[in-house]
Amino acid sequence: MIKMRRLLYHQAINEALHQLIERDPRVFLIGQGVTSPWYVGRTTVGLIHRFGPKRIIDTPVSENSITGIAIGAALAGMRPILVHPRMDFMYYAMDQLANHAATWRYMFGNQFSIPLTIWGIVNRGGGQAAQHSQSLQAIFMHIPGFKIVMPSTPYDAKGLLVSAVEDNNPVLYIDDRWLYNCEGEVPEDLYKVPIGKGIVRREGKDVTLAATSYMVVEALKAAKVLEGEGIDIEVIDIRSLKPLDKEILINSVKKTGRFIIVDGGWRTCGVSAEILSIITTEAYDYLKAPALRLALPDVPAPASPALEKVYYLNSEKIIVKVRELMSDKN
Amino acid sequence: MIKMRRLLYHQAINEALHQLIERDPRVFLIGQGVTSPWYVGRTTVGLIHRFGPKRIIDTPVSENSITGIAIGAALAGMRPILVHPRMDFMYYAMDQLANHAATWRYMFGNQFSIPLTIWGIVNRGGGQAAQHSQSLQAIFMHIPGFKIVMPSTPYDAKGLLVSAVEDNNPVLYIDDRWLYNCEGEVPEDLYKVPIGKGIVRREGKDVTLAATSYMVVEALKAAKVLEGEGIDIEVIDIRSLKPLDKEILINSVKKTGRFIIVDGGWRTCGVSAEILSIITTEAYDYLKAPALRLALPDVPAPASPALEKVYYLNSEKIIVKVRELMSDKN
Amino acid sequence: MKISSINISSEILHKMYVTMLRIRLFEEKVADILSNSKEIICPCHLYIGQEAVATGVCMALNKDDYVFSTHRSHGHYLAKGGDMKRLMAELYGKETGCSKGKGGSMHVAFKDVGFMGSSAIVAGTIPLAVGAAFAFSIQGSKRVSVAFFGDGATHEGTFYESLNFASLKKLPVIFVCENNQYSTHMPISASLADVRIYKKAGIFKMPGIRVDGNDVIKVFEVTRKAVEEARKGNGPTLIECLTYRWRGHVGPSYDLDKGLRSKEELDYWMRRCPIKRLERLMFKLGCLTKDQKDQIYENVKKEVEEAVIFAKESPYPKEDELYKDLLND
Amino acid sequence: MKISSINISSEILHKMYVTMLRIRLFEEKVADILSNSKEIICPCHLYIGQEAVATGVCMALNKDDYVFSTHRSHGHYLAKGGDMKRLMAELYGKETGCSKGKGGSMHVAFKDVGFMGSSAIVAGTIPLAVGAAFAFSIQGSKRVSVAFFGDGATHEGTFYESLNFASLKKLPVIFVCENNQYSTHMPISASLADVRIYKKAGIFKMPGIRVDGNDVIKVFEVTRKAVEEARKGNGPTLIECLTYRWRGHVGPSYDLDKGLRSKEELDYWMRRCPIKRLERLMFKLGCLTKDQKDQIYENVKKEVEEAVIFAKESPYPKEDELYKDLLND
Ligand SMILES: Cc1ncc(C[n+]2csc(CCOP(=O)(O)OP(=O)(O)O)c2C)c(N)n1
Ligand SMILES: Cc1ncc(C[n+]2csc(CCOP(=O)(O)OP(=O)(O)O)c2C)c(N)n1
Ligand SMILES: [Mg+2]
Ligand SMILES: [Mg+2]
Repeated sequence: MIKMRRLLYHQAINEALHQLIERDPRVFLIGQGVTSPWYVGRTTVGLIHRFGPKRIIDTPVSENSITGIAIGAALAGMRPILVHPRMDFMYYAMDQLANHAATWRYMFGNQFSIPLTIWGIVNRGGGQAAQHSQSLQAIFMHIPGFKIVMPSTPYDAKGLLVSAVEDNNPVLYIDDRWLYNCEGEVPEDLYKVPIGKGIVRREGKDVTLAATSYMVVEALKAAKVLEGEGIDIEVIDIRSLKPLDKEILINSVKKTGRFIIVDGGWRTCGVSAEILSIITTEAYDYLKAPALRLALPDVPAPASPALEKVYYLNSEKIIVKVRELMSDKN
Repeated sequence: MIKMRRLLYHQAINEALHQLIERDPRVFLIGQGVTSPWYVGRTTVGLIHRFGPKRIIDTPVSENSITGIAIGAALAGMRPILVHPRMDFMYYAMDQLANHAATWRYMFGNQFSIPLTIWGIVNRGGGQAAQHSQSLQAIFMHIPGFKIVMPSTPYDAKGLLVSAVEDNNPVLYIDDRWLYNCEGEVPEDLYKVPIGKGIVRREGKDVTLAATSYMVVEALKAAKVLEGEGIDIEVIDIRSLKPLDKEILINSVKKTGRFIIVDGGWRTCGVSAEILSIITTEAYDYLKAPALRLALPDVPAPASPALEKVYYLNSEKIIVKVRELMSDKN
Repeated sequence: MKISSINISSEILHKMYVTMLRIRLFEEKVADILSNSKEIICPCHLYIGQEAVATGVCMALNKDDYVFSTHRSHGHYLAKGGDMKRLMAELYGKETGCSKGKGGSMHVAFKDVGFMGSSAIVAGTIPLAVGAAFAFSIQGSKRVSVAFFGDGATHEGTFYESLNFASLKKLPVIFVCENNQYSTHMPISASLADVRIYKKAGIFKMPGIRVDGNDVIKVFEVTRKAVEEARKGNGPTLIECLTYRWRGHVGPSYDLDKGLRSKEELDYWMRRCPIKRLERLMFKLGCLTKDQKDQIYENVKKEVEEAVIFAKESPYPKEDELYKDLLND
Repeated sequence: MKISSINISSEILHKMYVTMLRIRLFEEKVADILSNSKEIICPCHLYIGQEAVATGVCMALNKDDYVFSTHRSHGHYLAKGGDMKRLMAELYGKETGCSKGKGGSMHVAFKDVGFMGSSAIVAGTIPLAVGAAFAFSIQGSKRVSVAFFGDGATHEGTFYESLNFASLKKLPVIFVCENNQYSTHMPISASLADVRIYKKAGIFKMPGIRVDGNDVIKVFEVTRKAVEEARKGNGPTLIECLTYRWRGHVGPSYDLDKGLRSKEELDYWMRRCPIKRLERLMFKLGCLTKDQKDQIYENVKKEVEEAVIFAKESPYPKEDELYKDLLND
C-alpha cells in the first residue's frame, strides 16, 4: 500500500534527496549553498546534519570546475547530484556541460556512462533582474546529450528526481521556485516518474494548452476561467523536454485542432519554437487554426516590479492568447 | 565609381579587417591565433606586420576573460573585434557573452554602448569531431542582446563585417570555413551591407528555400538540379538572424506557398525551429503544404569520414527534402 | 594608529569622513525600509562595515578613472560620486533610478562619474575592468580602472585569467579584493585552500598587498601608490582589504540566528568600526569638532531623507520601457 | 646523469624503454601516413619528443588508477596501456577504433586500463581528473587520478579552480603539466606573466615541482613520490615537466618554415632526445645490449605495422552508428 501525504513541492524534493542519498552510497549532493539555510530554498534542509560533509558538499564559487568535478566523479562510479542554485550561473559551466558531460559517452563510442543529475534552479521575480532570473531550458534542449525534465507538481518533483538520479545519462532537472509552495499528494516511499512522458492535467475538447513547469499552474488557472466562457481547454504538462512526448501532444491536437504552447523561457529559438515546429509539421493536417506560442519576450529580466508585471507570463496573458486563437476566422 | 575585383571569401574578410583597423583608431582585433599563419584561416594575414601588437592582440587561452576584456574595452570607447576561432570554445566565454555583453546596455537603462564585434568561426569537417565542429547560432539567437549575421558571399562577408564594427551593439559575426574559398565580386572600398535584411539569391515560384550561411551555397546547387526536374526554387539567404528579415520570407511564401528552412546548426530549438514557427504562424494562410526544416541531426559531430557524410547537410539532402515536400498530397 | 605618519590634508580627511557617513546612513536607511516595509523589493546586499574600502580607494581616483563593482554595490557607487537620489530611486524600481529601474540594487551605474556598472555574477566585472584598462593603454591615456570584488570572486577562474593578462600587458588596473571573510554563508577557509589572497598576485609577477580594510587612510595610501604605478605604466596591483560586513549576506538581518557566524565575531568587528576610527583620529588631530560632526550627521541624514522622498515620489517606468534599451544606436 | 642515484630495477628500465619506443615509432608512422597519404584525415597532434613524460608518469601508476588526457593524446594512451591497433584504427575512423571512429585522434579512451578519455578543449579534463579523485576519496579507495595537460592549459581559469578544490579537499590527484613551451604558435612567455608553472601550486598550499621532462627516470621518481602522498591522503601535487615537441603543433610538419621557432631551438631539443638518453644510461648500466635493442626495435616496428594493417582492413562504421551512443542505459 502506498502511503500518501500532502507535501509542498520543496518538501518533495527534500524528501527525495534524503531517501536517494540514504539508499545509495554512490549518490551525493554537490553545489553552492547545499549547506545553507536559505540558498536553495529549503530543499536541502537536514541533509548536512544527517549525511555530513563527505556527501553533502558545499563548494567554492567555481561553477565550471565544480561541474567538471561532478562529471569526473560520475565517470568514477558515483551518481552525483550537482546543483546550480540559479540557471544564470550555469553559463560559467557551459564548457563542462556542453563539451564534456554531453559528449563523453558519444565521443568515445559508448565506453562511459555519466550518471549525473544536473539540478538547475529557476529563481526569478522579486526584482532580481537580468543575471538572476533566467530559465535556460532551450539552450540545453538544443545541445545533444542531455535528458531534460521540468516537474510541475510535488509528485513529479520527487518522482522525476528519482528517475534522474537512476538514469545513466546526464539529466538536467529544472525546477522553478515559483512552484516551491505548491501542495500535492506525494507517496512516502521512493517511486519513479518516467522520463519521456507528458501528462494530461485537464481534459478538454476546444484547445490544447501545452505548458512547461510553472506555466502548467497558470495554464490550469486560465482553463478554469475560460471554462466560464464556454471554452473547454485541454492542459498538457510536458514534464519531459528531452526525450519529448510528441505523441501526447499530437493526439491532443487531433482532438482539439487548436494548439498553444506556453513556456517560461525566452521566445526566439525557445522551447516554444521547437514544440510549435513539431506540431505544425507533424500535426499539420489536424490544425483548425495556426498553432501559437506564448513565451517570455526577448529581453532580459527587468528589476522594477512595474516591469516584472509586463515581463512574466500568467494566466491572464494565457487567456488573452486563447481568446485570440478562438476568434481566428478558422 | 566602385572598383570591383573577384576575391575569395577569406580575402574579403582580410581586406575588411585591414581597412577597418586602418581607418579607425578605436578598432582593434583580439583573440586566439590572430598572429598565427594558419589558425584563423588566412583571414588575418598581414595584420600584425602592418598594425603591430598594440592593435592585433594574440591572447592566452582564456576565452572567458578575453571576452570580458573586449567588452570592457568597448565600454571604454574602443570598437574591438573579438575572434573565437571555433564556436566550440565560446562555451567557456558564455558568462561574459550572455550575462555581460548582452545585458550591459539594458541593465543600466541605456547608459552604455557595447560596440563589440564577436567573430565566431564555424570550423568543421575533416574529422574534427564533437568539440571542434559546432555551429551555435541558435544559442545566441535565443539570448536577448545580440545582433547576429551569417554572411554567405565574399561581398557580404566584407559588407557585414563593416556593419558589425560600426554598430553600437554586440554583433555576433559568424562565418563558416567551408565558405572561405568561395569567390565573388567585392568592391575595393569600404561599404556596408545592412544588418537585418535578407536577400533573394534566386527567384522561383514553386518552393521557398531559406538558408543560412554555407547552406545557401548548397541550396543554390540544389535549385539548379531541381530546375532540371521542373521545380522552380526561390532561394533566400537569411544573412541576418537578428534582427530577422521576416518580410522577405513571408513575401516569398505568399508567392510559392511552400517553405523549407535549411540551417547548419542542430535541429531541436534551432534556428530552423524559430523560422519555421514564424512561417507557420505568420504565413499560415499562404502555405499549401506543411513548412519543413532541414538541420543537423541531434548528435555531436563524429570523427569518421564515413559518419561525417551522413551527418552534414548538402545539396543532395536538400533535394530529397524538396521532393518530399512536392510529393505531399497538397 | 601612528598620527605622525599621516600625510593627508584635513580636507581629504573630511571628505573621507563624509563619504563613509553617507554610505553608512544610506545603508542604515535601506536596512530600515527593508525591515519595515515592502517599498524596496529587490535584493540588497548591504555594505555597512566595509565603508573604508570604497572610500579609501575612490579617494585615490580621478573622476574619469573607471570603477567596476559587484552585487554589493551601493558603497562603491556613492564613493565614486554617483547620485544618491537616483540610487535610492533605483532600489525602489522607479524610472528616475540610475538604471531607470531596470537594474535594481545589484545593477547600478553612473557613467558621468566613471562608475561603469556592477555585476551580480561573482567575479563578472574583473575582466571588464582589465578591458577598460587595456583600452586606456591603447589610447595612451593616463586613466586607471578599478575592479572591486569580494573574496568569493577569487574562487572563480576568471580572477586568475584576468590577473595574468593584466600583468602580461602591464595594464593600469587595480584589483581591489574586499575580503570580508565570507562568501554568502561560507567562511573563507571553507572555500580557499590558502586564504592569503594577496599572495595570489605573486604567481603573475604582480605586487599583492594586504591592508587593514577598516583603516581608510591605509586603504587610501596603498591605493594611491598603486594608482601612481599604474599611471606610470608599471602595471597592475592586487590589494586585499581585510574587512567585515556587519549585516548578513543579503538584506537587513545579521545572519546570527542561523548559526552562520558568532555574536562574538560580529562584536569584535563592530568595535573596529571604520567610521568611528577615523572620527577618533580626526578628533585627536583636531580637524573635527563635536559641532562639525553633528552638522555633518545632520546634513547627511537630510540628504538620505530627501533621497527617500525623491524615490517615493518618482513614477514607475511605463510598460513599454520593458522593450526599450536592449539594442540601440 | 648520476647512475648512483638509480634505484630502479632493470625490468622497469626496459619497460620504460619499450613504452617510449612504442610511442615514438607509432607517432613516426602516423607522421608518415599524414605526409604521404590521405588515409588519416582527422587532425593529429604528435607527441614525439615528449615520450618521457607519459612514460615516467604512467609507470608510477597502477592499472586501476585513472588518467585523463588532451588533444595530444597518443602518448598517454599507449603509456597507460591502451591497445595500439585500436588507436590506429581510431585515427583511420574505423569501427574497430577505440572510440568506434567517433572520436578521432583527439578523443581516445580505453576504459579497461583506466584511460578515461581525452578532451580537445584546452584544460577540459583537469576538473574531470579532480572529480575522479574526489570519487576515490568518497569511496575510500586508494586509487589516484592523473590529469595530463599542456602549459597552455594554465591560461584557463579552470586550472586554478581545480587546484584550489583538490587542495582544499586533499584529493588524490596528480596534475602533470607538460610544459613544451608552446601553446599552438605562441611561445609561453607571450601568454603567461610568470612562466614558472610549478610555482602556481603554492598559492593553493600544494607542492609544486619542476622536473626535466626529458628524463624519464626523474619523471617517474617525482610521480612515484606524488602518488605515494596522494594514496596516503596527503593531497595533490603539481608536477611541471619541462619538455619540447619536435613536430609542429598539429600534423607532421616542423613549424620551422613559418618562422614560429628556430632550427637551433629544435636541434637543441632533438639532441636531448629522451629515448636516446635512457638508452645511453641502460647501455652504461649494462642492462641493455645492442642485440636487445635491435630486437626491441624490430618488435615495436612490427607491432606498428600490424596496427596499420589492422586499421586499414577494418570497416568504416555503418551509417546508423551516427545516431547511436548519445544516450544509453
Ligand atoms: C556566478 C555566481 N555564482 C554564485 C552567485 C551567488 N552569490 C552571490 S554573492 C556570492 C558570494 C560572494 O562573496 P564575495 O565575493 O566574497 O562577496 P561578498 O558578498 O562577501 O561581498 C555568491 C556565491 C553569484 N551571484 N554568481
Ligand atoms: C578551449 C580551447 N581553446 C583553444 C583551443 C585551440 N587549441 C588547441 S591546442 C591549443 C594549445 C594547447 O597548448 P598546450 O596546452 O600547451 O598543449 P600542447 O599543444 O603544447 O601540447 C589551443 C589553444 C582549444 N582546443 N580549446
Ligand atoms: Mg566576501
Ligand atoms: Mg604546450
